[in-house]
Amino acid sequence: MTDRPVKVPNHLSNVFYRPALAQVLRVDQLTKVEKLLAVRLGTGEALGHEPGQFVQLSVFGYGEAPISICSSPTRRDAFELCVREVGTVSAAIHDLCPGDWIGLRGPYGRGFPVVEMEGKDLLIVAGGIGVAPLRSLINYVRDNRQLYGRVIIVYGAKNPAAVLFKDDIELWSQDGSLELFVTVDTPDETWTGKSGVVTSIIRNLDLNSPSSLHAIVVGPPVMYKFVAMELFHHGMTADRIVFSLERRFKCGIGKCGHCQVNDLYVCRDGPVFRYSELLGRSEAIEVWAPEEDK
Amino acid sequence: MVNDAKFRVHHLTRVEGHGDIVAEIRNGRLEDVRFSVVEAPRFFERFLQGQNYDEVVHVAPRICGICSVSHKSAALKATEAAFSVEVSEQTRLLRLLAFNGEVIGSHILHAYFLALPDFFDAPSVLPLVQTHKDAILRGMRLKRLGYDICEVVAGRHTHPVGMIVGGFTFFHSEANLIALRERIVRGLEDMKETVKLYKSIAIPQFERETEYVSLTHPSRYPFYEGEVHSSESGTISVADYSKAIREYVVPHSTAKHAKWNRPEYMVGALARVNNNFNLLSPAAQQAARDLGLEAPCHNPFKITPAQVVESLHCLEDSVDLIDKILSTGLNAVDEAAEVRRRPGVGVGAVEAPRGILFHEYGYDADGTCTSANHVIPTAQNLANLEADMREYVPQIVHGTEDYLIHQLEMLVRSYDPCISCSTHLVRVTTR
Amino acid sequence: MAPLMHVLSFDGLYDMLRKAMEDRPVISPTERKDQPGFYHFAKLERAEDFAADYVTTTLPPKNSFFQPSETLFTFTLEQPPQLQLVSDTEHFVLAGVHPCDLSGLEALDLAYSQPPAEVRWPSDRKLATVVGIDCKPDDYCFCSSLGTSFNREGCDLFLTKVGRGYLAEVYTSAGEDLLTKVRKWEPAEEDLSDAEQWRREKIERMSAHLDAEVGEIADILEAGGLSHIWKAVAERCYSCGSCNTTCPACFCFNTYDEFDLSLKHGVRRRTWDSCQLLEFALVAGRHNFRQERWQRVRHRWHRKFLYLYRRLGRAYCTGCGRCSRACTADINMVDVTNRIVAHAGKGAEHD
Amino acid sequence: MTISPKPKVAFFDFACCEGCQLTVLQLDETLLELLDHVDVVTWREVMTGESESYDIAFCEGSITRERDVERIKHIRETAGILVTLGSCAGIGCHNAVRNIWPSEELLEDVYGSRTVVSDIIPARPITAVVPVDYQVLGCPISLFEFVTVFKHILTGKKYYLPNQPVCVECKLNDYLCVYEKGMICLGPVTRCGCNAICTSLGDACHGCRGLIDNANLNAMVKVLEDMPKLHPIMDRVARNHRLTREQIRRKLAVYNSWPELKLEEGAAHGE
Ligand SMILES: Cc1cc2nc3c(=O)[nH]c(=O)nc-3n(C[C@H](O)[C@H](O)[C@H](O)COP(=O)(O)OP(=O)(O)OC[C@H]3O[C@@H](n4cnc5c(N)ncnc54)[C@H](O)[C@@H]3O)c2cc1C
Ligand code: SF4
Ligand code: SF4
Ligand code: SF4
Repeated sequence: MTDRPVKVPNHLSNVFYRPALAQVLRVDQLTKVEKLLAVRLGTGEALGHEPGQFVQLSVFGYGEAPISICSSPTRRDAFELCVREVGTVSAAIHDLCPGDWIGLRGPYGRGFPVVEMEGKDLLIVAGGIGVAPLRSLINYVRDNRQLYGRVIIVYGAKNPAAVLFKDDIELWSQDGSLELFVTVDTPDETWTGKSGVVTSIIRNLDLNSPSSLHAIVVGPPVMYKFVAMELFHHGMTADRIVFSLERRFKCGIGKCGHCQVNDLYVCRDGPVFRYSELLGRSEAIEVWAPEEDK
Repeated sequence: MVNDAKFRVHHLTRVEGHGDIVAEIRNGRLEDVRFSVVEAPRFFERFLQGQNYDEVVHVAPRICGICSVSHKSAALKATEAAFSVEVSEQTRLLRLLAFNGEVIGSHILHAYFLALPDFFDAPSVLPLVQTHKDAILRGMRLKRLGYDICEVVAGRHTHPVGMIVGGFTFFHSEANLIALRERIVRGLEDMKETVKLYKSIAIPQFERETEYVSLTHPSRYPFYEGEVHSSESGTISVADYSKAIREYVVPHSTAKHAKWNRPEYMVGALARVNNNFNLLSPAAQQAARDLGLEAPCHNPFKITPAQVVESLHCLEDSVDLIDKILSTGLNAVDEAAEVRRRPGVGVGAVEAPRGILFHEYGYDADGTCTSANHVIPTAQNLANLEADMREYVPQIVHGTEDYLIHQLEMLVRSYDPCISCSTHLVRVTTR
Repeated sequence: MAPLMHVLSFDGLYDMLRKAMEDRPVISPTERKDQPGFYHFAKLERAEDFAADYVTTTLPPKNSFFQPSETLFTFTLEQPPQLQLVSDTEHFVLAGVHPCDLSGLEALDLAYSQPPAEVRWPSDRKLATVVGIDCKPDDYCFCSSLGTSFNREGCDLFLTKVGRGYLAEVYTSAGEDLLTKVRKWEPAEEDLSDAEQWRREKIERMSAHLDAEVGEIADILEAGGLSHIWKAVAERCYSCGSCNTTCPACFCFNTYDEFDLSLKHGVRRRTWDSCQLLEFALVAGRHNFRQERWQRVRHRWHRKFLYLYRRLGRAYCTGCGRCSRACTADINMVDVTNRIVAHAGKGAEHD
Repeated sequence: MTISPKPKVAFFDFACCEGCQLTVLQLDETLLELLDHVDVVTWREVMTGESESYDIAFCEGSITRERDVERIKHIRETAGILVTLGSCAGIGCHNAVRNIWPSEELLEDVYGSRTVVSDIIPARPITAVVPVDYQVLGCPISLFEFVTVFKHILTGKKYYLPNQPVCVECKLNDYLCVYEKGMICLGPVTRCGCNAICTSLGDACHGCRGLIDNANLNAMVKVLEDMPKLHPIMDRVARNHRLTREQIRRKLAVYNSWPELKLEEGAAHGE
């Protein structure tokens, strides 16, 4: 992917850390812990983001959190954010109602290499909430379908109730140009789709020309290593595997230091990285996780 | 008229700590009345042993959040006595000042926020915020002033941090003392209003003569220093306190009771005023007379007015103390005397807001505590309080039961009992 | 090109400060009121309180531009909310900055100006006129190893003590302005040689040295194989962060929101943060990317001598020694770095 | 996003010095502002009258008797939000120091053969008996933290106790480290949140807010034992206070006796 300087639209380049205002248009409860928000900037302008970028979202009084933009830049009237409730800011986001005002900084970060991947086959792997930024990519690809080759989507969720974007999935599954696999770790009686972890699906994929394939993987920290191993089995190389990392961000512009992975600032140099950039960086993929996650 | 009644006021409110009033009346006659302390014991004397002296004086004030400057002072004096540490005159004056701050804070808290609702028939101070806003704000100002005196001198009010064996951990500033003096002078106006307020309040008439125990001093109204005095038998030295004061266990209370010459004695503001009337400032003496407090006064309901009188005295005395400190120039650099640890035992006696308080510690050559004993004011008052209740009930038994309970509650509250302290009246001997 | 120079008398320095204090605050090293013999940067009350001979301060002068805890903006909870930027607008003089600390300011200038640049820091920097002053080292200083001993970058005026007062090197017109109406002389030969002598002594007296150039240290760190050293350091490290919070070249921060008592308005604040603290790299799900103490210790050294060195072309250490002085566990920047260098010298294996 | 209508607030106390409640009263006008948002229905130290229903319970003190266990469980069931006030309630404070002796022995010491209290159990914090929603620590509480927590409750924000040592607050406030004055400070292993009040007054930190997670106690022992080898400043510390390992343990135990303090804990590099 090209290392061009991060492009920050003027109206949001406020690096006094004062956010711009934006208004919530719609709130949908997607699952028990995830909500989808449609948001429009107070100025009415389009956000001007790339798939894979994020915004620093403020709920005043509660703080700021990085949230991926999960709508495609090709849809310009408003943009969407999918938020899982895990802590202070995300809980406050969940309390928002249509009409409420929030603060936004961004879009920030390096998104998916959509230009570089043009003409290539794509394998898109999503785990859990990782599907949010990938939805932006998938819908972008659908809107520019002629620019890309084969598109395979593998999405894993914990259980049927945790599957996000069911409406989109419905559309994707009807789109004959996409190969879609949705799998859950623990199925229930209502579930008719696949079950098992994403790696088992990937293992069984028929990737006839892995040399023209790009893999884009977003999921929980513990997932990356295992997915990469499967991809290597298929003969893929690290420079064509792309990950999006999650760290703590306080500034979003490579100043506060919280997101550092060795020498990289996830917020500024990423969050999207080629796996080849991360190899040899000991803090990228190996993480300490609480007992219950291991 | 209450003929037959048996009641227990469970966890008396607006006092510090947990105590129950238990009374039994049969055929209009009092069978039994007790003030039962149900606070859980915390075993300070036990776990202080084995601690280094600096931790001992750090933890000792945690016996009580309301009079922690008193506990700290007593612990410091005991420890300094054990190690023969002489503190500088400036340190002494500053400690006297901090002590005044605590007395003011504690007395005002009681006079305005705990006792006052009784006189206005309110369940707490909260409704009074609406109905008597001026008075409550005045109370807040005065309490704050008392606490701020502690804060300027000792760092903070509750569990003061700046006071250590030998002196202080930080340097005082002249500017702060001057600013404080100005505020105290202004506070005197509020204090005069307070005297007026209490003059307008009808205090129940009830008298019972008893033995009054407090510190006494040749020239100063004694809070921080002095010898031990009984209205019955005269003055003894602090070191001899344990020969005179006897503690004993009663079954209904986790606090021990105490006696000296009589089966019971009173400590606290009224005992101090009775024993040291002439040492009060002239204005405070006048206020005492205005409030119907000529020594000796035998009405335990007058404890609260006596606290008002003492608060006035402390404010005036604080101005004098600051003037004295400033007149010789504040030595802002070296305020801690050197401590040489050595084996020994020391007793520290002070007049906490609720009465005379003793701390006694033994240390070994390393400065490790080997024995500890605390004699707490409220515990010393318990026997006297019960004697008062026994005598008072027959005088009020003609009223309704509610009235009777309310009067007993007022009586107990008037002692301003500090129950969380009182459960530490325990003695531990080291094995 | 040699800067324009003047000589001030000892009183002339006070005159200069007094004049400056007439129209703006002067921040300078002063003796601590709470503990004589120790110094900190504080607002100067009287020109005579200027501590010309201080060795070091607990906190570096960066706190004049980026306070340890500061308000970024205020907000109301109206719909839409009203946001009000809070930033300094008052011009001030920062006097008495040692060469290493000037280098610290420069380090932060560089870091904060990387795109997307932050506006806060440079806008505060523009408010200050900076007066440097030369110093003598103590046992912790090792600026000569970082090449900051004679740094003049980022100051408007620089003073060196000479026999009859101070030699003043003028770097900007703002620096020159400080000296208008102050009695000054042309520097004589003797003044210049006094200053030269001072600088010579400064280097001679420096007892602590890194045993390798920064570039070599970066290579050694990059090569790795040092985890036993990190673990040994971590054995006694408290992860208290004092090494970061006292460092002139550290610039990490945290932000959080706070309501006022009405619960209708509030502020967003930011405070200094430290990568040595346990939760610095904690994210949702309690994943911690540097959970282990030794990883955090390693991160500190890497950041100072490798990551930012490669990225920005300079070490993020100025040799001021503050971290070593502040560390109650006596973890010393020079000792540990030299252990690493010594280990590499022995032909370390890679891990 | 505030809880509405006005939540009902109750204050309760267990074994302690009641200094925390008293500290709350020191808020004066600020307290009145806070109380605007709530109704106080039970506060024994301040008011007569008691309510059986409340939304937010503030509890101070340690659990030291069987009957306290029942009482706190009842409060937990009644209150929607349970907040502990102070270190007695949060970490056991010095109340727990006595746990190393059997209760019978302690009672015998105090009351002789007469049983005045019979249901004494090892002293423990409220947090060890029931789950709590918010904590304010300190001996006494930090008022700043109390106000912060109060605001968090009213705005439905979770409050994480700061998990950093006191040193951070010393530095952010530009206080001189008391080791420089020859004193031993427990700040490097103690949870901040007090805004370094003791060190601001030139006293050492005695550890009243308890240990941070992952406190490096080994380092503390090592550092205090080898003081003379350390910085020049440590000479003075060493002269004033050479401490043995046991003395270091006792010093740390003053506030950290629940559960029993073990110096081996707090693994060296954080595994
Ligand atoms: C580039 C990027 C994109 C992202 N995109 C999305 C997205 O699209 N949707 C989404 O939902 N999330 C996304 N995230 C994650 C999201 O930013 C975090 O979940 C969010 O910042 C959490 O903030 P919070 O205030 O809600 O949680 P916090 O209150 O910060 O809590 C987060 C977690 O940490 C724990 N925690 C926090 N502080 C402490 C403490 N002091 N002590 C102990 N535990 C603590 C909490 O228990 C909780 O588990 C993204 C992150 C990144 C970096
Ligand atoms: S100052 Fe010392 S103990 Fe504290 S984090 Fe830094 S190296 Fe560790
Ligand atoms: S790392 Fe240490 S020596 Fe280097 S600049 Fe920072 S505080 Fe100074
Ligand atoms: S005084 Fe104590 S808490 Fe403060 S920096 Fe020093 S060791 Fe840490």
